[in-house]
Amino acid sequence: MSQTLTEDKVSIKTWSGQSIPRKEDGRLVKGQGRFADDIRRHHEAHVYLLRSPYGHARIRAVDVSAAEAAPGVIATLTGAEVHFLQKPFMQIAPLPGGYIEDYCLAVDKVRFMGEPVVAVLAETAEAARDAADLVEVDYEPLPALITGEDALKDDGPVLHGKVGSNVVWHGLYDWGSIDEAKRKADKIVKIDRLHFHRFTSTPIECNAAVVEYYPGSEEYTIWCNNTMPQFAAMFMGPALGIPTDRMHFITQDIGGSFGNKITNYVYIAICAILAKKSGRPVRWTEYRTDHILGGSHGNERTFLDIEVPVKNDGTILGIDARAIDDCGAYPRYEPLGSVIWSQVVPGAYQFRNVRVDYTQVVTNKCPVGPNRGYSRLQHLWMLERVIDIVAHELNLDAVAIRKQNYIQPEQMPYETPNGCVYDSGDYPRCLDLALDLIHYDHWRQRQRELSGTGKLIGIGIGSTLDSGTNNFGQARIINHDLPFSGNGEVSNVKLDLYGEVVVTIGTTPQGQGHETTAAQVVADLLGLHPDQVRVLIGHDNGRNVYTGFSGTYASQFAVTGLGAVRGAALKLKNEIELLAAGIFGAAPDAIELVDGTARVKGKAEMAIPFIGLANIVFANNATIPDGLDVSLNCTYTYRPSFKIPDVERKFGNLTLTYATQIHACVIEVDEATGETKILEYGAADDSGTLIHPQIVEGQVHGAAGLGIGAALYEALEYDAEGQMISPNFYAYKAVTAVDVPMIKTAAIESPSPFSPNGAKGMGEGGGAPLHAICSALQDVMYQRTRAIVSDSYNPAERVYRLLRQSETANRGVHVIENRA
Amino acid sequence: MALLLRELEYVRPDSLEDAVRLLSELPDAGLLAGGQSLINVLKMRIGGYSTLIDISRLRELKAIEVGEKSLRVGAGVTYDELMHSMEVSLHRPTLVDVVGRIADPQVRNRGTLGGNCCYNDPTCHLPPILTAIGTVFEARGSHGTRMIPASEFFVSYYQTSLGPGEMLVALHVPKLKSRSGDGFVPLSVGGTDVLNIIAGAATVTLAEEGGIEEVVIVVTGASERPIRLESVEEGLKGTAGQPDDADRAFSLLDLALLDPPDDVHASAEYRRDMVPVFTRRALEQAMKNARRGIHD
Amino acid sequence: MKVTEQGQFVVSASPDHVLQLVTDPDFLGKTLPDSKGYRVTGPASCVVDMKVGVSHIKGVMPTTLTVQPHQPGTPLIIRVGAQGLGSRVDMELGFDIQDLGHSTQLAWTSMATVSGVLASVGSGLLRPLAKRNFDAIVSAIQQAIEQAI
Amino acid sequence: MTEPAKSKTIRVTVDGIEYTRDVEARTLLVRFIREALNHTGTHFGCDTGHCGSCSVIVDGKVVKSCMVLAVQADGADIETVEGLANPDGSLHPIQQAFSQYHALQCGFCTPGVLMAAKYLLETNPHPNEEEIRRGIKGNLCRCTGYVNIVRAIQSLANEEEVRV
Repeated sequence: MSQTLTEDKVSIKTWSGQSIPRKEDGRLVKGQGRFADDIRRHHEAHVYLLRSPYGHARIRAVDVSAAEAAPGVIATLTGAEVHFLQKPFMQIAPLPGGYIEDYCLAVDKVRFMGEPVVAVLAETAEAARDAADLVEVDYEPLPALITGEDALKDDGPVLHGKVGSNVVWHGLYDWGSIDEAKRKADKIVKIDRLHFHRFTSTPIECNAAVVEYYPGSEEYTIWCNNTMPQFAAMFMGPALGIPTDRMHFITQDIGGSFGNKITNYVYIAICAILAKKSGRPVRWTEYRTDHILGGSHGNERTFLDIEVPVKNDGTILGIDARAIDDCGAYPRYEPLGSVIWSQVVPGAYQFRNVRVDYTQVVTNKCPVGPNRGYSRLQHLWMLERVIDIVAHELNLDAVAIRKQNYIQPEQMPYETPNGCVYDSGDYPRCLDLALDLIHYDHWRQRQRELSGTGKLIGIGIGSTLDSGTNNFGQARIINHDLPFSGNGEVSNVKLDLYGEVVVTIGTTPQGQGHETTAAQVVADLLGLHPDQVRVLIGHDNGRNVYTGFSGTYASQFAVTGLGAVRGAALKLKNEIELLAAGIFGAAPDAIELVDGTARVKGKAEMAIPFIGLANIVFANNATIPDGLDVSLNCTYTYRPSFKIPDVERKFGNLTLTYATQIHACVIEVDEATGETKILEYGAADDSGTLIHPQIVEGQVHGAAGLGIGAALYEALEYDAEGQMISPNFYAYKAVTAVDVPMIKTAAIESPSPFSPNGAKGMGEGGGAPLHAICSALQDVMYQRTRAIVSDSYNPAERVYRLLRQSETANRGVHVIENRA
Repeated sequence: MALLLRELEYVRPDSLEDAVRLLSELPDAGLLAGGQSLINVLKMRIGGYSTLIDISRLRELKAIEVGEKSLRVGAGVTYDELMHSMEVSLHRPTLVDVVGRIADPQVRNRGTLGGNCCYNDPTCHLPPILTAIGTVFEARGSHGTRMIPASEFFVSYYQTSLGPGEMLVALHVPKLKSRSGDGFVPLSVGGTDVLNIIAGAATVTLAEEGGIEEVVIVVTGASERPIRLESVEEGLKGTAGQPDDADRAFSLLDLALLDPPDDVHASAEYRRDMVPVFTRRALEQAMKNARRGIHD
Repeated sequence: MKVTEQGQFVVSASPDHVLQLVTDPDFLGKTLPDSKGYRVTGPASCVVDMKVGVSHIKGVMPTTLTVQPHQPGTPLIIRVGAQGLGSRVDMELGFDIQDLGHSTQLAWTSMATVSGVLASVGSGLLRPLAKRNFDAIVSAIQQAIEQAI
Repeated sequence: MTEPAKSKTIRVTVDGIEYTRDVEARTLLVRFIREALNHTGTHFGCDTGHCGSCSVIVDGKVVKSCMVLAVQADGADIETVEGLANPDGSLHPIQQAFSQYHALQCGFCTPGVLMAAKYLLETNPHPNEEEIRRGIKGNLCRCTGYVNIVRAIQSLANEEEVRV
């Protein structure tokens, strides 16, 4: 639907900043989206993966003879073959963690339940699964390693023998002087243990791929839903001996990722090997149980021996803690995630002394990967737990202690103890907005009135930062040899032969509305309606522009993606103006672009439609003004102004923008059962300049919904033998429409001084609901047993136990008076 | 698990008689009604049958008839059909409420009463309430029809007393007597009625002066089958059913009766603790409903 | 999912006779209940096609029994491994054989680990069923010993 | 009467078009729709009947097509998301409302949610918020927190006369 605008309308408004209908919606509501499993190729064959029933076992023998003889079977692939055909995937960790060998199928040993052991390729998906039932694998079960803490014990199993221990990576982060802070403090609050549980965002579309090998050019075409394809290429290429430019990744519509689809390259590699082996297009469909068993989990993290020096007035001076991060059986995107928490070291707070002794370990569980709020939410959750516990132990108000310790708006831009720069924001104001949304005063009053009646009301706050646009240079903090620095995105904006403006970007949107917001930006610069701007869908490195970091992750599109689009559109605008100026004999700055035409300002008759300009350059090119060199095909690479961090001090700016998310909630707890009901939920966000407020609000809703689920219902659990006991939606209780309340939102706009358009990356939400709900539960516990909410997952049973914890039990918290 | 089932045979008989005959003649045959549990078992390839006998369209299994003392509800009636049955809402309204809570509209549009009972998963809604209200199950096999009281029908996890070749054809649900009321309160995962950790069900009949004349209290999820809390029932009989009475009666709860499972959703200990909570809530609901009858 | 059980029974036979029976793969193969048949695969091993399950959840799991070399004075260990229904069962059955003069007491322990689909489907619900299966196995062995005497 | 068989010829009407196909007895309706008919608008997001992405309307009743065998749908009239819009391509009011209220992000669960919403409004034209939430509780969405889905359906529920 194209619309002609009057001059007045154009001059008084910009498309950016308006919630126009999304361009994506037309096809998606009609079921015309094209998702990875919708791709069909002539003569395709189907893969089924036989997966390990054990958490940890040696593979003594694999017999595929019966499977290969089964009807319709084309080929099988075993770990023994993979051992010859594949080099281990690159490891991000330095040695000895870097000795870990990760293959696309288990070689010799299985290290998590659900690890693929044998791939069967057959004419139909059913035949492949039928034949997989005939594969015989002789396993020798081994003791399983389930917790991060156990992984560090000397007497337990070692998962990857060559490493010599279960440690992937260890780093001491030490900024300011925590020892001096402890000396200066009036009190030290000690918390024995906090545990951040394992969960995942479970995008409703599971992983899927169709891989076709064309021997003529030795090229692999990969239709898939990987959300960071060049990262996948970087892992797959060297491992499979394929030049990365022979891997043609194509993504179109993607049914959610939340980071989870970044590591599906392991499965794509299986398809690539089979495609070459069989000469057939290979189609792989992952089902939910496969996805929960072997897709990608969020990091589980345990914080031990936390010490918080505080002043009597509630001023927090610093934090000292040990952290053990459990990345599952193979560190696939890890330990890169291990440094990402250091983007938000002090959270929203002013304290400047931080020491975190950080260790990442492997266990017999599914490998982790990026998951909405990746690695920052664990750390931010720990900080928010600390704030509430300190407030309660010192008998201070949970709101007041936050406002007192928050970084104040006049301190922006603010350099954190580790050299990150918070660009802008007003945390106290966001908190006030969030409290207004939940009718804070009313509920505090109600809480007092209900005291002693058996009704339990809790009020909680979660303050988080959504750090966006990541400096990959921080990878060097883990591994000095990693040649990463900075970040970027590229876009091409061209005027096509028929006068259509066409935009390509390297990103892999999964609902964030890139087509719409890119069109808004281009429409504003080129004097068009967004409907007149065509934005090509998805990543296609065989046809479109891309960078090494192209993709959709780490809350960056509004900055990197739109920064690239803006740069390319400005270049095209300049070319159009030059061309029109040449045609009309006017100065370039006398040209204006209105409604698909270029014209001389104030001279309505001196106008040429875009199709006319395109015609001059692409068809009628003898008429081009002399000496003019224009292509109408403009590419721009946006680079944020990052520097390489100081790897020894672990110091430097790791992120470009910091959106704020302050959430607040009111809960009611059923004392008899421990069931939690959310009565009010409010989220105040500051994402800088808003390009499309409705999309931003939608991201806030979504992050809140997932966080509420994680806080109360969703946990990936393993038993002591390494059996996953929540491998499907029966046991992994993804939140439904009746679990999530009507989330209220408010927004302020503190433009980022560092991004081209004042926007900030957002969308991850920093796990704010986990913080807010735990905070509210803590508020409840302090009315009863003073039990500490020490776990991020609080289903009814755990709340029930906390409500019944003996008041004389060790609460795991001690307040030490500092006599020094 | 995947959406890929093992090869199987399918037959859709035209009559109940044929269905019963096929069930006894075919080796390893199973009945497919709504399929809302069975199809998941087939997807997991952890069993199932080599032949499915589709009974979902048999008219004989769809009827709801009103008798003198009870309703005869066909085993093939779907939750959705039951929810919209005037007969059931008039004579045993609690069933309309209970099935209206099961899972979601999609499941209610296909899932059947018979399927729910024959699957007899302890997380199901119907076994406890049907036990509490004294439902009798009508089974048909090659040797004819037999009537099985609920207390004997539900045997253990996933097991009923139906014999080989026997099929559930109808449920005989007693009509609600005057001064009576039912209650059903589950503790479900996330509070959303998809999967019940435990469920309490109760039915009470009050004497004219308002005291408890008859009471049945049932719980599922506390052991391998729906069980009655007989000691509590005894303690309640003849009382006014006031909170003090309930306190006294529940103090008689025989914990030895309980042998709850321990799984990802809840520990055995928590389930045990929740038994008095949810059965009592069910009792209170039943009392409220019974008293409403009196005041009306 | 781990299921452990223990118990004991007394049979009126000599310890040597009992030991001879329970180390005989043919005796074990024909004794196990609910089987569709068995074959002896070696001097100390057999494979039994066990019918397992309940209601809809059911199937046949080929089950390998291997009698471990026995040291006098220590419990006799039989390793059991079953595979099927997307799952595995690994079990160690131990028999401590005590001479009571005119009879023999067998104190038994079973430690079973269920892995795979079955373990994750309904561990809480399947546990009692698994226990019932083990009980059936032990009582079948007890009866078979009595009958063999 | 018919005899047990591994496959069967079925006749179904999908979005107004009648199809006759041979189908294996083991084939789920969702796979029949997607693979045999290549109507890829109907999705699946789980393997246990929880996510509702595969929801279609069979003879007037919304069902999860991963919980029904294709042979069971013999003779049925099936409506999928692909038949919602008008023949001229203009959107159905529910589709319109979903776009207007930003009730979809990635759009993957949307086909199933739309069918559940259509059924809800057909059977209860003026649902309140609680009824809306219960009406779509068989459909998982991981992007929206359900907020805007509920709002979109509310916008239709509040209309005097709902045109569905």
